[in-house]
Amino acid sequence: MVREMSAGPSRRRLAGALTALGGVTLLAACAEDAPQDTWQPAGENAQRIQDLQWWVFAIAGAVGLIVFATIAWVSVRYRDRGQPIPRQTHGRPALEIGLTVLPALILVGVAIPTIGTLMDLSRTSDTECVVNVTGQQWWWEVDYPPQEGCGGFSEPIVTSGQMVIPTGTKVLVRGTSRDVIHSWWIPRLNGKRDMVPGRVQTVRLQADRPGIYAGQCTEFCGLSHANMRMEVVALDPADFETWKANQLADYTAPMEGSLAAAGEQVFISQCATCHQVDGLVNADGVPIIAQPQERVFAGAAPNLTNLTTRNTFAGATWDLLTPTCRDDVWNASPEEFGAAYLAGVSADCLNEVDLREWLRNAPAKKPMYADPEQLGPTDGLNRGMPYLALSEAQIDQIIAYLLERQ
Amino acid sequence: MSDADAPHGATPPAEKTPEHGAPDEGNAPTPDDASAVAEKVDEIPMGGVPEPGPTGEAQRADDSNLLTELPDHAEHRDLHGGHATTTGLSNNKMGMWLFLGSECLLFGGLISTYMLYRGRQADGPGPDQIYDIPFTSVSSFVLLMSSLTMVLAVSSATRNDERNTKLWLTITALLGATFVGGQVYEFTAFYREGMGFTTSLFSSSFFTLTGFHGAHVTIGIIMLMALVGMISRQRVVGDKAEVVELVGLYWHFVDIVWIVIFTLVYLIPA
Amino acid sequence: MTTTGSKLLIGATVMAVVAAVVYGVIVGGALGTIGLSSAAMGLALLAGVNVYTRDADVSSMDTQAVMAAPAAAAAPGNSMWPIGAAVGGVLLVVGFVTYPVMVVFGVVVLLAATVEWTVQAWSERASGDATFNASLRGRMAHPLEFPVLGAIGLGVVIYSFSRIMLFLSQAGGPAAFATIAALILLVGFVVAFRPTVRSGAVAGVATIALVGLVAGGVAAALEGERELHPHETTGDLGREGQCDTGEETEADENASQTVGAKANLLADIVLHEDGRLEADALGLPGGAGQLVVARNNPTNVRFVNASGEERRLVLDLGTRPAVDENGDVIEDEEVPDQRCTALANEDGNQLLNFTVTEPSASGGPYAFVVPGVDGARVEVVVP
Amino acid sequence: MAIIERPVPATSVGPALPTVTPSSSLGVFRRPVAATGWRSWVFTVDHKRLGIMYGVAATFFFVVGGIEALLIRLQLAGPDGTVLSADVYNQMFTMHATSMVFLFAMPMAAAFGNYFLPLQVGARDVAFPRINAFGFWSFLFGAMFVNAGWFLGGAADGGWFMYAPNSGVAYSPSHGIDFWAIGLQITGIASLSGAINLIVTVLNMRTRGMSLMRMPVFTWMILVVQFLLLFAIPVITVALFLLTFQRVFGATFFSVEAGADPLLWQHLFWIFGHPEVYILVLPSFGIVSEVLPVFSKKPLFGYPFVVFSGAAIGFVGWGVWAHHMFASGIGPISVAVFSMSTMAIAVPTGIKIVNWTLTMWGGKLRFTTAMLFAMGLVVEFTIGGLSGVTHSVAPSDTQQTDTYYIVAHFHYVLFGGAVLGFFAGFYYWWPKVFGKCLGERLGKWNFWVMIVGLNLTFGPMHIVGLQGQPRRMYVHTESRAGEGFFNITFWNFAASVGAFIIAISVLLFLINIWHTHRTAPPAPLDPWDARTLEWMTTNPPKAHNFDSVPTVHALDEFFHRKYEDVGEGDEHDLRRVATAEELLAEQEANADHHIHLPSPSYWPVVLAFALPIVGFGVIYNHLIAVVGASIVVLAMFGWALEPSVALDTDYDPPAPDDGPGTELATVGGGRP
Repeated sequence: MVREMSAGPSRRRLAGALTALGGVTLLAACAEDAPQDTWQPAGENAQRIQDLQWWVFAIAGAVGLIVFATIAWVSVRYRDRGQPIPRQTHGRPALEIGLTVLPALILVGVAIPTIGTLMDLSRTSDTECVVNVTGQQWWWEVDYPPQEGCGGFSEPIVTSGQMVIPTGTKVLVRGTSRDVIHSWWIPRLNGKRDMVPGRVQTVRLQADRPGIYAGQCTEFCGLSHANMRMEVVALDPADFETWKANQLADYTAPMEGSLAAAGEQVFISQCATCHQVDGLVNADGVPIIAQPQERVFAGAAPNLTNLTTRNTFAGATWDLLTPTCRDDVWNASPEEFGAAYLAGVSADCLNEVDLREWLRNAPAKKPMYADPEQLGPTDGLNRGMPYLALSEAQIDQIIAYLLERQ
Repeated sequence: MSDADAPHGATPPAEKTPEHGAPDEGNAPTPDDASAVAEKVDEIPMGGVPEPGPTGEAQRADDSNLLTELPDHAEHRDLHGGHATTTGLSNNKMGMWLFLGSECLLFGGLISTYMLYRGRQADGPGPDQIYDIPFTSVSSFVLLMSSLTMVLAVSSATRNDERNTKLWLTITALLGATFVGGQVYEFTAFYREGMGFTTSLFSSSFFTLTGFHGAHVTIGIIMLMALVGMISRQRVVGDKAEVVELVGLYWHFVDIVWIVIFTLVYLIPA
Repeated sequence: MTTTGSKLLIGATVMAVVAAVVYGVIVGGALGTIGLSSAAMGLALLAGVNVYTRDADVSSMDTQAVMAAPAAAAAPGNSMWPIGAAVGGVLLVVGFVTYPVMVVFGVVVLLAATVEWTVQAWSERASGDATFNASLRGRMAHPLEFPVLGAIGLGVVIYSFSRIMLFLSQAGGPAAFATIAALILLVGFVVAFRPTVRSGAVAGVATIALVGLVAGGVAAALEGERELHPHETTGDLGREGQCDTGEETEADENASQTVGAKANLLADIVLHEDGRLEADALGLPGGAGQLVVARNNPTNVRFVNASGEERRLVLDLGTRPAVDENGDVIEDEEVPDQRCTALANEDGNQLLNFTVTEPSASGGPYAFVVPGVDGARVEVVVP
Repeated sequence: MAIIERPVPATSVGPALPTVTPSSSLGVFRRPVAATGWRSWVFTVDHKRLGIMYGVAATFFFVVGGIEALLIRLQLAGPDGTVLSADVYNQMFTMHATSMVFLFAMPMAAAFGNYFLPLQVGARDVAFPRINAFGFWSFLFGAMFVNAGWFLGGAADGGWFMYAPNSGVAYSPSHGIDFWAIGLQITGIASLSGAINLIVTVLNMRTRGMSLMRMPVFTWMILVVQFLLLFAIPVITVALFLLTFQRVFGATFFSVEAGADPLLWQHLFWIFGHPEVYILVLPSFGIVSEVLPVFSKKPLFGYPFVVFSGAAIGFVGWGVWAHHMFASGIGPISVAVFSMSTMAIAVPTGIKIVNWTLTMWGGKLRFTTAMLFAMGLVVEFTIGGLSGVTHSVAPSDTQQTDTYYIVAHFHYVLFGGAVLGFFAGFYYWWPKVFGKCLGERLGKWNFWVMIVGLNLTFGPMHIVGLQGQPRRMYVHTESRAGEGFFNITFWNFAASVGAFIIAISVLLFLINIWHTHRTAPPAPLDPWDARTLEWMTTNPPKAHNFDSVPTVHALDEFFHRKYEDVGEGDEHDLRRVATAEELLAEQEANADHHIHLPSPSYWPVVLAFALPIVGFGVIYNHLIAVVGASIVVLAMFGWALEPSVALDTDYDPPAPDDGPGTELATVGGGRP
């Protein structure tokens, strides 16, 4: 029985070591294009983290290999081959202390650069542009406060899902939350920061090249935690100015008698109570101010003024662009990415399927608290978009109207 | 709902360790019982752990002379007729000390919650508007006095003077009841002055902290009254003086916690 | 061996459980399920007591033995529980007519009387020997009676104590409290150091004191408490729109001057010596004339008063429709919508927690102002 | 309230009366004395029976937690999974974590601790036997209460750490979180009473000669764990009370509208949370430190170092809690401080790994299943420990926290650490507890399948985590999966397959148990040639453990009594001088005569049963809570009035030593 077992452990050691090897070292190889890959920095902050972390992984892998090799060797060398009972040694303090001090020194070596990087990543004095981010149950609101940075903002711009920033500028994201704790994380630009209600948290963000950088809420926040995504779109400063001008352009009502005009009326009757469209006026010319706090527990709903300049909707989880148009934008080379993104959502590029499904029955597509019985504790207020029971015709009209929100 | 203290909250079951040896408490400790000897075993020098080098054999040699004169473990007793323990402290007392240790953490948590939320009274009355310092300092003094009478009770219990033990236990329970009565009055007065449990963060953390302490004092009063009942009906199991001492430990703990709470909550200006 | 009585009760329990499950599953609705399950629990208790006491009744089972057993011979002693049950019943009924609290009291007395009565009836006939019966009853009932009686006694003492204290004036309270405590201590020492005092005397003094305390409590309760008026708070100032008063109001006297909420602040609103009011928010260093606040988002702001005198920070949110006492809106009557902090003395600071629902474009300009310092103004922008 | 069926003095008049045997209900309150049958289990206070019951209950909840894990992995096997809806998925992962941490790992440590601690320190039972029984029953009822959420409107759905404000009533309207909070209060009472019990047992009831530095390492690790429990449980009790007051009585502790700070919950929870994870893993360290020396035929290398590093882990464990909150914005200075302290705690863990390896160095390794599991722990735990070091570096933790990388880390540390340690303990001590050795062949299969399953499930989670997949996502989609070798969907599928392989290995273990009990021969007295005191008893040990408690002269006393070193100078020759049977016979020869063990009692069960009633009342209807509270008071008084060891006069039937008597004394008549 002794003979048969002795072969076992060496195989055991190899299996354990191989998997560990696979797990730790192969990770260092870069992946093609997982959008949220934490090993592909595209900004100065993420680069600093990457510079610090890759060799910590390397050391860990090395130490792991040493330990596994020793155990494998010991289990082969000292297996029971009938030798006499070994000497009952109780330990060698000198060896012990040595093998304690060694890891301690390695850790001190790791600790010093950690503190340096940590302090740099939390500096806010060199901010060139401020963007406010507010998380609520299951989508991100982005607003640009009036400031001199990023080319200067005279009045605030409110958008959701995609945050557009100029490349090369040190952006400071000031984030909070309206209901539960969320977490703002764009892996390729910087580490994550929890957005805690009642607190203001700051995250440094900087993108070197134009492109879309994907991220996702990473602090458990209830039903649709998985469908609460965000993207940061980096544009050259010139493209950024055109984007900004377009956002601040005032409202152009749809042509009389067109499908979009009918859509506008449906929008006013069904959607305007929650969704704000700047410049929308009702029948007697009074500008409509959305009152989301009457229908939504968190007290806010996405601002749809320039919906179709963004290419995602419903918490940046579904695309407004058809898959082909989407790939054109996502895989565009940094040079012509700006133009591809600013083209927005054209009629033929519109992804009718998801948008129509969403307008038909939003809670079915994205789990939200919408059925009336369960709304007792929030005294009747929804958490997320309710079921609106729109007819197909109304949906066509609304889509036509939204297409004009360029 | 009584808070999370283990049944130790009630009269700690006068558990006698099931150590070997006759359980009847009756028999007096044998004269030659040298509990000191039990300690000597522990003082075996650190050499108990054989240094590298000397084989098991050599090490055992120098121990054997120590062990020969140790009486057989079976009739080992400590002084109060309880069972000999390795540290000399009786099991119940060590159990109570450990329980009080964990209670410190409980009150530590509650006090830190209060200190965090003391400034946030939103629309409700603030701490300085609502506290009646003279009254609370008198009630704190009463609780302090109850600790004094508790000490008298424990000393008369060790002297086996049953009459005075019962007397002082009752007096301690009465003073405790006065203190709790004062707290109930204070809570009602605050409620009338517009500070309910859910008025503000300050009020809910204040009521939680002082409410928990009040509950612990009430449990202490019940323990005292039960102890008086059990002594008068000779139903105390195990060593009477030790049970009184345990209740005394609990009572002094509750009193000291109140001193800390009183200074932090009432005296330090918000 | 179970008697018919127990069969009835056990059957009723099973029925109630089944009904609770069926009702719960099919009909749903919390009230019904809880009602039925409470009924099931009550019946189970009764069945248990009955199985335990009724079936132990020697006479009910073993008729042949009963004839000879001395236990059967003992005549049931007199008992006060029938009267107790009657009083409970009366209280219950009267309570329906007068105060509902009487009903609860009646139910409690009724319950206690029935339990005690059952125990007494059973213990009298448990065995032939009276003393053994008494010790049996003691063993069985005391662990429940002593704590309940102790709790009631403690409750009465504490309740009457607090009523007396409420009745006395603000100053009288501590004095009475101290005298009572001193008295208790005095009695303790006297009895301790005079061993000859007969226990009868001590018992007498104790009962007199107790009766006096309870009587005082009842009298104070009937008399009613001294008038305790709720304090005026900064919330009231805001609601009535009188935040603009510069001088001290009742809400300001010795308000706390430190803020524990350093961690979750949107910004510090600093009033400088020269009357400038500035907001410096996290991440936007350097005083700014305006502050951006997210809509519908509860925010904390700290007012730092670095000026010479005592100042109060007021958040002016334009106007809102007036509301009368029972909460319905009075048309076309506008009241200033304000939130304000307590008065902050020199370099004291105050916390202000607020939520803005309307965007600043529509709800009118919002601003932080300081009454008495007209130049001080920080505009609040709500997107 | 033990009703004493005392024979009544013969005062009856008239002829000798026929014996009247009133119904047993009269005696239903008599103190239980049965030594067999279900009563002997329900009312037992014997630390061995309670240890077995803890083990069985913990294994049951291990299977329950395992099934919940399988459902989670089914949902995540492919992109856009439809096995579980979002709500049910949230409940599933919350209850998976709660069952595994609170209802499997802690009670399993209690099972090993309760059973072997008294045996290892040479005591006849724990210090407070009835509190020990109360501990087990309140754990069991608390565990049932936590899981009652499933049947009464949905289980808790806020994650096992239940961050505020998501745990508030507005965001989780079902009663699930109330059941979770109050259930954990009850199991908390169980852990606290267990902690006090075992600390007093270790410190106060060691046999003569057993100084602290001669105690087995398992006893040391359990002692450190109990101190961690003693000071961690009250902190989470405060947190759970604040949460319950907020949800049931409308307090505003965590609601931001009233100006509250949600991070208060995180601080309170993690001050308990981090000592908790050392509570989970240190018992397994103790088991491995017992198993490795026995199968290496060598004493543990550097015993004092292993002991002090265990204590150091316990002590420093209190200073690292905020490394769970690096991303929640507690300010750069505190993040730096906690990053340093987290790195500091890696050093004592390193010492343990080094000492285990050096114990095996130069040994005579016999690869029984227990040894394989122990070596498995050393390897898998090292992987988990090293991945832990990588995110003790705060900046890289902001990239890794709340992703599957962290899930991989703590599964390697908990499954690779605690669970493998428990299995090593099963195979090592099975002959001691049940008298039969578990099958070695099936054991090997069990081990290898588990190692493959473990690595196949949690290995890929490292990759998936670094590809940016957050935790607790009920679905992952193609659009964020990426192509190439590291795409998320492929590795999620691999992890799901691995999960089922682990399930198969657990199944093999259960089959091994069943097979052993049906066919295996009784085990020899000392199957592994062991070294510590618990092996100096019969298999399974007698009710009073030791006939005469041995006096301890050195560390690994049992080994020193079996082997003499006859070599001179520095060459050594260990000669066998005594066999285990001889040592046992010697013990039985001079047995203590008058051993009175603590008697079984009702009150622990009654008191433990009252706690969920109070809990139920707090949630649904406060009247039921009052009923529950009165039962609690009743049980406490009954307990206090009952002596721990039933006096001789207590026994109507002859004392248990003379064989159980069931016949009742007649009522009103002399004793027949």
